[in-house]
Amino acid sequence: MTNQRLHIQVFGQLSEILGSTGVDIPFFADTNELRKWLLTEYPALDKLPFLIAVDKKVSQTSTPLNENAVIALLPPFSGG
Amino acid sequence: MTNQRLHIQVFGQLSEILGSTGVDIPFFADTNELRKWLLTEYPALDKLPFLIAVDKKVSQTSTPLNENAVIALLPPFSGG
Amino acid sequence: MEAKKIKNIFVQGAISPAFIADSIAGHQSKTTIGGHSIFLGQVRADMINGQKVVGIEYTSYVEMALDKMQEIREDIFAKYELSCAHVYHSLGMVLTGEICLFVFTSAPHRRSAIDACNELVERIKAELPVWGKELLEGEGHQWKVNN
Amino acid sequence: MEAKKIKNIFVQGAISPAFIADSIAGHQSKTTIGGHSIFLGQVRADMINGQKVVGIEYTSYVEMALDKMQEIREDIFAKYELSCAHVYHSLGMVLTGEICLFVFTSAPHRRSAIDACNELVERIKAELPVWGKELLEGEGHQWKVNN
Repeated sequence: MTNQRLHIQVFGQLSEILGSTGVDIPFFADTNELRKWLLTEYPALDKLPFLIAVDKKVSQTSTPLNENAVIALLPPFSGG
Repeated sequence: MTNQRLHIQVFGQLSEILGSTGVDIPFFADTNELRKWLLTEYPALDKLPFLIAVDKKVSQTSTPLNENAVIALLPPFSGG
Repeated sequence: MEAKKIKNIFVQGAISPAFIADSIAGHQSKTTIGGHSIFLGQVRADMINGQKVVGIEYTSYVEMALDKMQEIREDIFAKYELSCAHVYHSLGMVLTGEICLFVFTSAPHRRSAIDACNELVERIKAELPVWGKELLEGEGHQWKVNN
Repeated sequence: MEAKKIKNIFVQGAISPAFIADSIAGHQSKTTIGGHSIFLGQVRADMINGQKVVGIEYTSYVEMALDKMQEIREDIFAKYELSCAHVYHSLGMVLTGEICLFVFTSAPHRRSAIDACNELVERIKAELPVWGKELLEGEGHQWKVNN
């Protein structure tokens, strides 16, 4: 299990904070764990509320993750 | 005073009922009197609610008239 | 803000998509505008007692309509933070599928533009002395009723 | 009614008035339509800390946005009696004064067209994963915030 990794896509202002539009990170079992790790790894994230999408749906509570999950970090939307 | 006449403009469906887009009629002192006379003279008006405009304003209650008043009969509006 | 000069709103016949495009393009130099709201009235081919409507012939008590429109404009500009507002209504014949009413509001923020456009449309239909005569296929007509 | 096929809503760069005119003209053969409601978003030249916005660069999580838009469309068609609904959103650079969002609804009666357009605009702004980067005169940028 420890060989598993997660790939996350990073959008908008978050790509400036993480320095990339996509990062490979250690595996976490759910989005709560993932969020906790991200806030530790990138303290600047604390200033910007963000959503985590799993398989193109916004994770409302904690969503279980697997290695094939399509994960994306979404800053506040500002279309239109 | 009996020489005085009123000229009224007639719009929309009312011009079909009155047979003209403008008619000269006897003088009446206010729009209530005018309305009463019109309903007697043109019984078909009873079927169609209509407004009387005096000097380009809809008469809400009874409006006094004079020979120079610009009077118009307006059937229900259907613009747009 | 708007001058007090009475604006004409009436155009002969249908309002073309090209005219609408020109109106939109004319607002691209106004860079304080953030949103436009547009309403277009289009003539429907309703069936009336088995006969199809082929067009509507519009007439108006023009002098009174323009006075009333001016009053409505002033109310709308007092009530909403607008950059501009334009109204065009057809007179004469408009065929089914053609556009007979074009209401166009612009504002820094969408809420004002949308609410003002909506209120303009409702007031135009309720308060302007304009009449539509629905012409039927073959022959005959019926006077349009707003609701 | 609409097919389930996912429609693209994104266009590269600004939406032109001519494109809008063509969309309107394309609906004149649909003679059951009585009213169209259109919302246009236009890029404002806001001042941000003394620097003027010269344009907005839009990006999106496209696959997710199109799924979400399809969900919104289905909700709107279930809720309102509509003839059709079209949404176009810019990606990439849109200069101030140019149009970045075009929402277009049509219905037999105006109330449905207007309410559906309004609800589409609100949901697009709140729910679509799209981001605007406001580019400032000289240099620098700020990320747009919706409200």
